[in-house]
Amino acid sequence: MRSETGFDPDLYQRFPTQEERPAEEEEELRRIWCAPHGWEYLTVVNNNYVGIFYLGTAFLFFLLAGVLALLMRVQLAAPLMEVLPQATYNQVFTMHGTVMMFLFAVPMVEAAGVLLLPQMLAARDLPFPRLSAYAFWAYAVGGLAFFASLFVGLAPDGGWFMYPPYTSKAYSPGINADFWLLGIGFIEISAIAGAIEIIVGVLRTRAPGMSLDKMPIFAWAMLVFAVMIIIAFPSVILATLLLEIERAFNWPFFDAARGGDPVLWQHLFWFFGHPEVYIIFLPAAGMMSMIVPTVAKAELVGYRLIVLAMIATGFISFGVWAHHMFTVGLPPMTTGFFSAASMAVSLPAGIQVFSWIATLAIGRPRFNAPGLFVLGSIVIFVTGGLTGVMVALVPFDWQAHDTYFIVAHLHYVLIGGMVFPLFAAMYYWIPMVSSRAMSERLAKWVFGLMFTGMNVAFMPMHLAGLMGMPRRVYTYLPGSGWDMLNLISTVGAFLFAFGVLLFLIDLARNFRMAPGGGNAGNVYGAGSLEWLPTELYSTRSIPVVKSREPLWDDPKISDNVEQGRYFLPRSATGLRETIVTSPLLAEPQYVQIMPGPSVWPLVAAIFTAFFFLALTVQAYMFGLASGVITVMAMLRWLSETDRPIAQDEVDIGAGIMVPTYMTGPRSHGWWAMVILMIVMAMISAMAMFGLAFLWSNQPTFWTPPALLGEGAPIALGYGLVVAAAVSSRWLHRIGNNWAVAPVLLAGLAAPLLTWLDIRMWSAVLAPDASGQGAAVFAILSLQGTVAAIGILFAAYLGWRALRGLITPTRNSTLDLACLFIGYCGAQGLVGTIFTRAVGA
Amino acid sequence: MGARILLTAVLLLAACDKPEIAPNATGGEAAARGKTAAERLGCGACHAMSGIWPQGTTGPSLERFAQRGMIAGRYPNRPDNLAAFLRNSSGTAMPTVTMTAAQADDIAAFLHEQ
Amino acid sequence: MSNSATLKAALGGWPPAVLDPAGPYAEPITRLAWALLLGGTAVLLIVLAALAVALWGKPALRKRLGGDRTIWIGGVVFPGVVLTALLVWGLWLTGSLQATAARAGEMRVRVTGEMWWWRVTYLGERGETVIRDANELHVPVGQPVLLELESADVLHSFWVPRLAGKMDMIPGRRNLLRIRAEQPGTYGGQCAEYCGGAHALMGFVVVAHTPESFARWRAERLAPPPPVSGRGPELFLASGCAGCHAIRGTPANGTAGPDLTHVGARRSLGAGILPNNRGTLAGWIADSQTIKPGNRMPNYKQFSPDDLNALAAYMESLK
Amino acid sequence: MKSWLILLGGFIVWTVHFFGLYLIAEFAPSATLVIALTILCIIADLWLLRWLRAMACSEAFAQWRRSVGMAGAVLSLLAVLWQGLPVMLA
Repeated sequence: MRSETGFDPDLYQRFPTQEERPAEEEEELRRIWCAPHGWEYLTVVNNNYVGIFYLGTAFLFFLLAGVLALLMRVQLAAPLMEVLPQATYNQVFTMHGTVMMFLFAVPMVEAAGVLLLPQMLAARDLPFPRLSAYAFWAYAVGGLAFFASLFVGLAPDGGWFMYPPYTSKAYSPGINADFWLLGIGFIEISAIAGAIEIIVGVLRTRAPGMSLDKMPIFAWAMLVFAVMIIIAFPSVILATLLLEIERAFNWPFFDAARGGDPVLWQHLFWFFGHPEVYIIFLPAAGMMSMIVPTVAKAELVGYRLIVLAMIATGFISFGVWAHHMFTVGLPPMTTGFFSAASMAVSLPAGIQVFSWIATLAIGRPRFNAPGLFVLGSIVIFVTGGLTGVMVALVPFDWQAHDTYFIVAHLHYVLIGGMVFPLFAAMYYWIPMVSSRAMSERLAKWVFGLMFTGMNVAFMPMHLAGLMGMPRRVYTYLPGSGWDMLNLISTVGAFLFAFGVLLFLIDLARNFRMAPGGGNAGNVYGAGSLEWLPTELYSTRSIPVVKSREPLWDDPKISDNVEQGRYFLPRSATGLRETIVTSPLLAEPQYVQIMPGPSVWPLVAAIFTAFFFLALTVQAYMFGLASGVITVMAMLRWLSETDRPIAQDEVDIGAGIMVPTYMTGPRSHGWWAMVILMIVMAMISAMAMFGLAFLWSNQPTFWTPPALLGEGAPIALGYGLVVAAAVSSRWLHRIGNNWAVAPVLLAGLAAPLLTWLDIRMWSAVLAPDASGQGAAVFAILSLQGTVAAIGILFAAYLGWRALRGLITPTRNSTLDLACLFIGYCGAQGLVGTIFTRAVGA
Repeated sequence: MGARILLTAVLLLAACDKPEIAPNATGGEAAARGKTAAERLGCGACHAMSGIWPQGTTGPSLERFAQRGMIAGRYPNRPDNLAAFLRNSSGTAMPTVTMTAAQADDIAAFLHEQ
Repeated sequence: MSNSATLKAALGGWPPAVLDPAGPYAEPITRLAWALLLGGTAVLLIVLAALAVALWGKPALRKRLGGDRTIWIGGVVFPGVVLTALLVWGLWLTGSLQATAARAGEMRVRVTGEMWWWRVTYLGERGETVIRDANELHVPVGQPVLLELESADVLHSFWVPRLAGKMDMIPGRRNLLRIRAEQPGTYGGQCAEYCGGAHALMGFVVVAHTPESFARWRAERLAPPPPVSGRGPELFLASGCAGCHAIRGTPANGTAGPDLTHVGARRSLGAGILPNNRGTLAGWIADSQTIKPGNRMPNYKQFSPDDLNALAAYMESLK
Repeated sequence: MKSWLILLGGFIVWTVHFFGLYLIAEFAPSATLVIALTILCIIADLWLLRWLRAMACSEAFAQWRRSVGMAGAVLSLLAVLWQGLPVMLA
């Protein structure tokens, strides 16, 4: 395939252009992408700032959770210590896991994506800057409040996996568990927001010519990472929702005595929980694959195999969740193929490790700071991977499961697979955002301490596990033979911590934020685009990409970019903008107008966090108010977007003209909406799985469902909703003035259908009577939520229509409303039939 | 090769792994034996003694027992009296716990190290 | 012996329980474990060697290493072969070890996990209750025993590393686990699934008897209890102990807590954490919350020293 | 679309196989079904390999796309075989 969109690749030959660019162009760019002052720092949306705030906050949580780990190590240093009382210890180990996974690891890599991707893809910013800002603030505010629960003794104590029934109202009556369930809620939201941002960013805002096979490996990693979030997080969102509903309204999803099943939670949780590990690992591996070539001064060996490995991980990691459940008593057949998949998933990891080794082999490796951490990472990660293969074998897992052997294994995998790459990355990329690089001399000490400490801390745990030491014990008896091993582990933990402390000192000495140019620059001599000279508007002009390491292959590229000899050397519309390109070959398609700084994402984020926290402490009125304010703020922020502008077409350099607006399936908005729909579809699919699961595991509690025949009118109604949504787009295309009418009506009709369905079911089942009832009404409630959002959407669409903002050419809002309301109908249709079909 | 390395690692860790490194080990042969005996008999269920779990509160704390004037308010606090009392505490609040004379002597020694 | 057989003495120490099997349901896993540990170390060394070559090797060697071939061999072919072998071994072992149904005439015991102790019920031919006990499991050596694992409240996990792998106890489910001890002795275990509060102090022992001593033990347990009288029994009934605890042959028939008919004969107290004698019994009755924080038994501080003594003596006498 | 089909083909087959197995085991346990599904997926992977081998590619991207697709099919084949093993052995 020569061209994807009909764009003629020969046009690329026009670059670099020869004529001088007028100087005022650069001034205008500076003005449009100006730096914030004072309070404006709260309203910035530019990824250069948001990215750094995001990284800083995530790293703060790494330190906080690390302190918790040290506390635990002190408590376990000797038998029967009384540093942390039982109850406190249980809260501390729960928070350590939860904070490391939800508040450090995922946000950290997501933040790295926000900061690095636009630079690597030579885009001016990510496609939805305000969404990144929202994602960050929701996470920062909510996360800190969630962590604070520890200081008032209200932190959750059910373990980061929160297994019911221990976490159900009966055994955890306090609001501690609610803190977890709701506290994680907004983090899930911000993770998904970030994922949407990253998917669209990677697929649609790459520099022209950067076809998928020339894409920086980190972008590949982030793409797979984001897709995995889209598939995995809905499962935990639903799980937390169900457990919270069980606690608040006594719907027995997980109560075996009433036809629920605690094992359902384990399936839902680990369907998220295991991919989660790879969600954390992949971006870090992507960083490794960026750093290793630079360290070795050689092209990455086996680029396509690494891409393959990442895709493979993205898929196969969804087939291993039950290896956390080998001791639950699953049928042998099931454990068998889960064991097989768990082994299959180790192949991609092996592929990546060996391609790093191969790359080091052909190059001239240098033992600088990133180099050291890369090597350390390989050693530690391989060790963890091998113990991973061991526990993938069911019989061995029967012994190792829930012992310190697993604690050792998972820390080897996560510290080797994520933390060490992260430190390599920080040494590697800090020169990009700081006016000074970090100290190489100190780095050797930091690495030495962290590497030694890590192994001293966790190697003995393998043995402790084999000696019978279970996980999550706040103490152990003397003479159990675990004393010395635990003492050694504690010493190691403090060595590790001391290394991190040295790093902080170095950070304080050398980190001077310099996003608007004037940074230390390409100190390691890397070849990828993020090392082009940049200012707040990123690169002056957006280069044509012909290879994977443009800076190595074209020594003049930096200068040409700075002189504006490539795409978009100026602001074509006088607004913030970037080039949207095609997903496969990155051919320029149109110029996207980007929203600027705004206070509304901040407001929306703060009140999103308040909303969840208010629910936790049962301040329902305040919660409701926060919810309303959140929605208002979001609508306010939306209303500023998608406005008509003067030019319909602009010259993006060398006389190449592209439109300034795009509707339909090629627009970035459409892509984002489709991804959001996938998230919602996953949530409802998981809910339906739950219903089917309870039916097959708790058949004795089953009552015959409502009749399919009676449901037919409702199903038909939902069908009409879909039809109306489709017809609206069609009417609009043929220029009908009443095009919005059908979808508006559909949006209003959908909730009525849901209400009818609920009434019909109420005659058959009560939600608190049985697991079946709970599951059915959960599906109905989800449908109700989607329908309610549909109404908001319809209202917003109506408002824009009245304001005359829906023109024949500028109809994204209409498109998106049709998509959403159409989806609402489709989900309703499936749900109506499915709930009646199970156990009929 | 790999096997040998692993084994030596295992053995090294094993070597470190002996009870004498139990926390707050007290000096003195008899006292050390006494501590073990006190643990085996579960004296901690009622009495707080340094280095012994649990730290019971039903009976009086025996921390710094050597400074006490009397045993259970009856006999002068001498090791021989203490050993005798440990083996037969009838008529006091303390249930008589069966133990050998040697054990009693050791525990007495241990208590006087407190 | 009996006094020292608390959890620590039975579970801990050297050699590592997992690598020191005492029955046919643990022994094959140990073999697998050694294979994995040694094999894993070998593979680690191979990778480290490759890394070393990549960093410091002769140019010729490094050239050979630096290509897609390395990745295919190291990342796909080699693991492909090794893992296939392991997978087959693992699957075969899983099939041969996993208990699916009771065999005819097999000894069956129901173990129920409770926060934070173990209810042990010996079942007869037709699954009827024959003996009630707690926190220790008595088995004859040389014959398989089928355990029916259940939970009364939250998730627990039954694990005796020297006799078998672990199996979870889940409300609403009954998981099966088969064990068989080859040598007489005590084998320690501990709850392996986080169950809140005192999860760390939820231990038990499996006591394996020679056939003769098992028969004797069984006879003792089945014998009608001797009539009791005196201060101890009076106090037991008067102070509400009977609300939670049962003692066969007396009006005490509570079921919330462990059955105390033979409490005096137990190896340990408080679910494998304390030795069992008159002194520890007294301490536990008066102040179990200090010894095992959060456990379901309240402190009974109201007893006078003499009463506490009498009660402890009574408990100790229940052999 | 075709590009994505080529890049992800092998793993789409894997997905069908794995979740097929899971649904069978969870809701309608039957060895024959499992074996049938496994054979189907193996055929699908082999067919994919043949199709990609035959595919003519001139541009760099098309060649890259194909090589990734083929490697993916190989991995998928291995994984599917492994996941079929438990039942074949039992």
